[in-house]
Amino acid sequence: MNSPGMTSARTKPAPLNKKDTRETPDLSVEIAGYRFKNPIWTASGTCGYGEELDTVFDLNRLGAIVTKSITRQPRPGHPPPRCSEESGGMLNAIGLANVGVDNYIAEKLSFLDGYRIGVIVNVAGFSFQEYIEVCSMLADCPRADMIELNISCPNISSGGIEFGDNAKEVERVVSAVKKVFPRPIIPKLSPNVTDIAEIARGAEAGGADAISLINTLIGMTVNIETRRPTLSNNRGGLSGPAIKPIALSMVNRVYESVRVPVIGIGGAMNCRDVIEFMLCGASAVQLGTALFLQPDLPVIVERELKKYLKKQKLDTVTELIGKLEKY
Amino acid sequence: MNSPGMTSARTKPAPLNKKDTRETPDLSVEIAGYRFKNPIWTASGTCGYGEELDTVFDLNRLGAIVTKSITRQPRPGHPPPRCSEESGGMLNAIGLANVGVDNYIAEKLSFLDGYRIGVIVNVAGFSFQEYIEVCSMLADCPRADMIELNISCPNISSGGIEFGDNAKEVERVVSAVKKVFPRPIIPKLSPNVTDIAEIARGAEAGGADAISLINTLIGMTVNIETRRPTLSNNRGGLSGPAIKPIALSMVNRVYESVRVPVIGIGGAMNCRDVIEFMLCGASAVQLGTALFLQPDLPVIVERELKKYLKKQKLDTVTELIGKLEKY
Amino acid sequence: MKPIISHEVFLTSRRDLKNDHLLLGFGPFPGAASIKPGQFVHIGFRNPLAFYRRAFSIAGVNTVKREIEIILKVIGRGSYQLSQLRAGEGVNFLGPLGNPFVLPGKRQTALMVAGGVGYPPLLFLAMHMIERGYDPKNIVFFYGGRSSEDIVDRARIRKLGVRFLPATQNGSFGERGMITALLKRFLSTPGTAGSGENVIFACGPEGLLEAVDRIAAEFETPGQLALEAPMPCGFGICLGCVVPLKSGGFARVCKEGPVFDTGTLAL
Amino acid sequence: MKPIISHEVFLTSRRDLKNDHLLLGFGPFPGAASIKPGQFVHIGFRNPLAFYRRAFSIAGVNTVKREIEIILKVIGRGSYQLSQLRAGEGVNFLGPLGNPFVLPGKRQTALMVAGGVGYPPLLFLAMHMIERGYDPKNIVFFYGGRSSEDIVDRARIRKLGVRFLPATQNGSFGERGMITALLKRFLSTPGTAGSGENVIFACGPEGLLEAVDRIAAEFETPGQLALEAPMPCGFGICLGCVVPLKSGGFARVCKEGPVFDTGTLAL
Ligand SMILES: Cc1cc2nc3c(=O)[nH]c(=O)nc-3n(C[C@H](O)[C@H](O)[C@H](O)COP(=O)(O)OP(=O)(O)OC[C@H]3O[C@@H](n4cnc5c(N)ncnc54)[C@H](O)[C@@H]3O)c2cc1C
Ligand SMILES: Cc1cc2nc3c(=O)[nH]c(=O)nc-3n(C[C@H](O)[C@H](O)[C@H](O)COP(=O)(O)OP(=O)(O)OC[C@H]3O[C@@H](n4cnc5c(N)ncnc54)[C@H](O)[C@@H]3O)c2cc1C
Ligand SMILES: Cc1cc2nc3c(=O)[nH]c(=O)nc-3n(C[C@H](O)[C@H](O)[C@H](O)COP(=O)(O)O)c2cc1C
Ligand SMILES: Cc1cc2nc3c(=O)[nH]c(=O)nc-3n(C[C@H](O)[C@H](O)[C@H](O)COP(=O)(O)O)c2cc1C
Ligand code: FES
Ligand code: FES
Repeated sequence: MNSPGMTSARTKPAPLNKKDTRETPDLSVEIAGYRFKNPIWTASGTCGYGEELDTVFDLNRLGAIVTKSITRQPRPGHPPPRCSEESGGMLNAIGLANVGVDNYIAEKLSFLDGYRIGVIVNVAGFSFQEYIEVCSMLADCPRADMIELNISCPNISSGGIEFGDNAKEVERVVSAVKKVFPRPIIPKLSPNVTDIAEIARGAEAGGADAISLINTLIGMTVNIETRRPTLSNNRGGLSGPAIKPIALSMVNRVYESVRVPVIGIGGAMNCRDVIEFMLCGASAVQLGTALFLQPDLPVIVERELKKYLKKQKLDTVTELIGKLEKY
Repeated sequence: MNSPGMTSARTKPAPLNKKDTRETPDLSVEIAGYRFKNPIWTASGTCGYGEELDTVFDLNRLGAIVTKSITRQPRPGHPPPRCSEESGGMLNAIGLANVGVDNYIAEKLSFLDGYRIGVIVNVAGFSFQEYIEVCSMLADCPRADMIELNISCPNISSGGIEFGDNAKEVERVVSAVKKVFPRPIIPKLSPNVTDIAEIARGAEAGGADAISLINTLIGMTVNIETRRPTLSNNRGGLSGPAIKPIALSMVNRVYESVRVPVIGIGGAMNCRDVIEFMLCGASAVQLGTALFLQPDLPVIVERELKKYLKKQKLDTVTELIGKLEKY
Repeated sequence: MKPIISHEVFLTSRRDLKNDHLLLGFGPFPGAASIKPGQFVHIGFRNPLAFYRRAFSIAGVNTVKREIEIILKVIGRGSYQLSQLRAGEGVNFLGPLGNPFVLPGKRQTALMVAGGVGYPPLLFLAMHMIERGYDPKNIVFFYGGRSSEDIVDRARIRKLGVRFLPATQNGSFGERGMITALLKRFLSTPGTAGSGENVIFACGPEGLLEAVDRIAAEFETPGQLALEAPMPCGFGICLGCVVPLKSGGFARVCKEGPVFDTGTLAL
Repeated sequence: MKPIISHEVFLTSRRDLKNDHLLLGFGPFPGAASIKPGQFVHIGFRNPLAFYRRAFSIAGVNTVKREIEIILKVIGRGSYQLSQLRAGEGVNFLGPLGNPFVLPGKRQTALMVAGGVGYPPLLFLAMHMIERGYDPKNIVFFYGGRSSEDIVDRARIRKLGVRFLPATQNGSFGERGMITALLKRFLSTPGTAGSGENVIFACGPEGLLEAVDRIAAEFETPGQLALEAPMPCGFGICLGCVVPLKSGGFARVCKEGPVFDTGTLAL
């Protein structure tokens, strides 16, 4: 595996005999046969394609970046207002605005070439065909270390029901893209379901190498002066600290329901939150909305995570994963 | 109908020829053939059986009180910690602590006798039989104007899946209690489902006279020092302003999917929020967690609601219901 | 049921005690005169930094000015926000809430056992008793902390004329060791208890209350414990602040407490 | 890409302008010297009352003291929290962000059109130009509001020596009517425009910007509009602050703006 900053473990995990030369505490985590220098990632749609964030801190400090969802064709996204400020969070209906996979490969992916971080390309689609096309185009891009599959998209051909709402559909789409993309696939689950564990098992059955969750919760608010929704799309996705308890609960459910690694997402605002996610079972944690408020948060979390591990006398961050002591 | 403070409309709505003597703006709303003096209700589990709240403000100011869930037998509830403070809300796992229906009828319901407000008795159960038993015991209590059916309870006999997770189950339990309770039944929906509209249609098919939503969202948080969940029950229900956008979206979905009135619940903290719920389709709004922070909130909302209606030159609060202008 | 007063009050005085402790006065509070030691107020802010209100024991009342005092240690969001209040700024007081301490007989010796920031309700209790003609010599004020820093407000305690028995875990002030060890030694030493029987009043961290509960049983001494618990509502409607009872079931700290008799709780 | 500075700064000065307007100075800000009119800072609080940061146009810089000034009107949570800051208290500045105004030619006449609390970046623009040797007489400062109250900071504007043309909707100060009507009349009156061509710079409510955009087209006058939009991030990563373009698609107000040429936006 030739992506800089990561050690392939397709054949077998890289020999860890250099353990003594590693920093203590060791923040690195292994996911789907790859070693990431730390479990602090950025979430799709909250870090663009990386350029802007790199002006705030050196992206090399990240374990991985998950880039904004891309689709087959460029999409302008929804008209404004696209976002609305809420108690403890925000609603967004950006509308999957993105440059399209061609431009992404030509212009955006190359920007990340020089960085020694994991590059996880988030892919969205409105049909099976679209997912397959985009993923197969990425197959030949070595810098696309993994794909995160955004399945919180309406499946146009099945009447607009979201892919992520149904375990069988999730299994089908995951196994389809597994055939065209040779590296790990991480389906990203929607929280707007009755039984997240069932969906996760569907993803695993389809061949998911890891599972990330949660995407945003469907929400709406109203401007009582104009009587209109606060978003042009009427509904949007709720993110931020408001959803953290929901995310933690779902991460823990999924951790207990599948064998593949889990990536935690949802309202993490500081190092304590990252630790909560890891204790609930996350092998890595994506910072999302928090980046809007504190763009250099990943660097701060890295520093505080080391402090916490030292205080807890733990040598490696992996000792946190799933170590919740339930009642 | 002999409950004080309300006009029965079982036969036909009370003649409204006294309209001119009504206050302007008129806050009264009609739901399931009953007229409530205003749409400001208190939510089950957040106002006890009414006694404590009555020491803060005169309960007669309410449109209705929805009392704490009762079950067949008294329940002590879960051991502490039962609640945890979160960003923009709280988690609770009280564990349906209640005095049991016998004591409820003997001691608690009578306290509300003198009040000219709607009394809605929230009933929970762990089996069909339990719901039916409790509801039929309440049939003979005229002060129990309506029953709100808390279907966010695990159905022990079907392996613990919640009643509220499945439209068919909801239909079954609603139609069963309709047979034993002669007055309106309001199923209270759980938000932890893929398709709230489907559940609502199930409730309507079962004969629901109105539908209330939402109950709390399942969540969990962790104390990173002790590595234990913050609740003895591990998981709990998230309430408060954090969930308001989710609640509004679901209320609006249900409003558009059924013909019976909808009662909005979830994170309403002030008059603006109450108006948002009504614009989304709620005929009444229950104040829940907000009562912990500001116990006299109902009185304040009543005053501000009148002001808003005057400013908007509306004669009656019913003109708000569902008047959202979607994009 | 007694009415719960929800009342806008304003910061009227502020004194920095050491080690991040603050004494804050608020008024006007119409019900001030009827407040009893052990009761608390649940404080709400217009723009709260935290979600819940925050409960504080009443640490004193000025019935003439109709003011209430609280003593707090700055720990997290709620206490920080209080510490940032400026003179004249308002907060909402819900209270007085909870059941007060039951006063001892005039000839009994009151053994007050304070741990850290648990001392304010006991200080109020001592002042209250003395105002009502109790002999300060019949009050023994045990006050424990980790180090000298934790034992604040010493001058006011001494001024009361009570017997002041501090202890710190590192020995930097008073006796070295746990305050409960000192209590135990006191109860074991014949003669020290004064003429009457003893009654224990305790407030402090969980460990302290547990130990006092055990000691009270061991020495067959009646006692009252003032508990703390996270309080979503503070006045009995949420059932969120419960503590398990020895007799089974639970009691609400805010409503059946915060003062409980020793021997009744399953600590 | 230029680095975005995330920097703790402290309140150094505060002046109450009338009608709930405040002038606040913050420092030290290392990059102060290179800041240009039209740019803004995105302000974060340690314990924010609102969820988003809040964006404020830079209203002036003191390059010697390395301080930045903003002018705000107290409206909701964010501006309220700023108004409550005490001298020496810190906030986080993310910035300078956004693209500045493009300065006019020295012989052009700058028609600055300010609506309400849109005046700060234009005031800064005028000061900046004058410092750089522009003739104040070539600056016309249109400043509109509902009533006299809304036209704050008059003394500073007058002191610049620019032509000051205020208008209020109720006629209580300056001309009666919309400021854009005044602009239109100005452009229609032969001779008033001075020797060179005109360039319009506008900042204010949506209606004002729309009107200016139309007027600029009508009089074939180049112009620049400084926009506002709710800004979740302020530096281009969320795509939340977009404005539709005439050419189709959207532009980010925080990144491609906040200054846009007239004629480019689908307002
Ligand atoms: C009846 C009663 C009387 C009190 N009297 C005083 C007093 O006189 N002086 C004083 O300084 N403090 C007192 N406290 C504690 C006080 O309410 C706050 O918990 C304390 O100030 C820390 O809050 P914070 O917001 O600063 O810290 P944070 O750490 O931000 O908040 C405390 C958090 O911990 C939870 N919590 C955990 N354990 C407790 C506990 N034992 N009590 C309350 N909350 C807890 C709270 O729900 C909250 O979420 C009292 C508490 C109660 C219940
Ligand atoms: C580039 C830029 C420059 C600005 N410069 C100034 C300035 O110099 N002086 C000044 O007083 N204000 C300025 N503002 C507006 C300022 O950011 C705040 O919106 C304003 O202070 C009100 O915020 P609040 O929290 O007090 O009010 P609130 O009503 O509590 O919050 C405003 C809310 O409305 C939303 N919103 C709706 N319309 C807008 C809008 N047009 N701009 C921003 N937010 C909006 C916000 O997202 C937020 O949720 C500027 C805004 C931007 C984007
Ligand atoms: C403005 C915005 C845009 C987003 N865009 C995407 C996206 O394109 N694809 C995706 O999978 N998730 C997207 N998300 C969801 C986030 O990646 C994340 O799952 C969610 O916000 C919850 O995490 P948070 O609370 O930490 O933000 C977006 C979120 C926000 C706030
Ligand atoms: C402490 C607590 C206890 C509750 N108990 C019940 C209950 O017994 N039965 C029920 O149907 N809902 C119960 N609820 C849910 C509320 O009635 C309401 O549906 C939910 O809290 C969302 O509204 P809110 O955000 O306004 O609180 C409880 C909520 C809280 C916070
Ligand atoms: S805090 Fe709500 S019952 Fe005690
Ligand atoms: S505010 Fe996020 S892109 Fe402009």
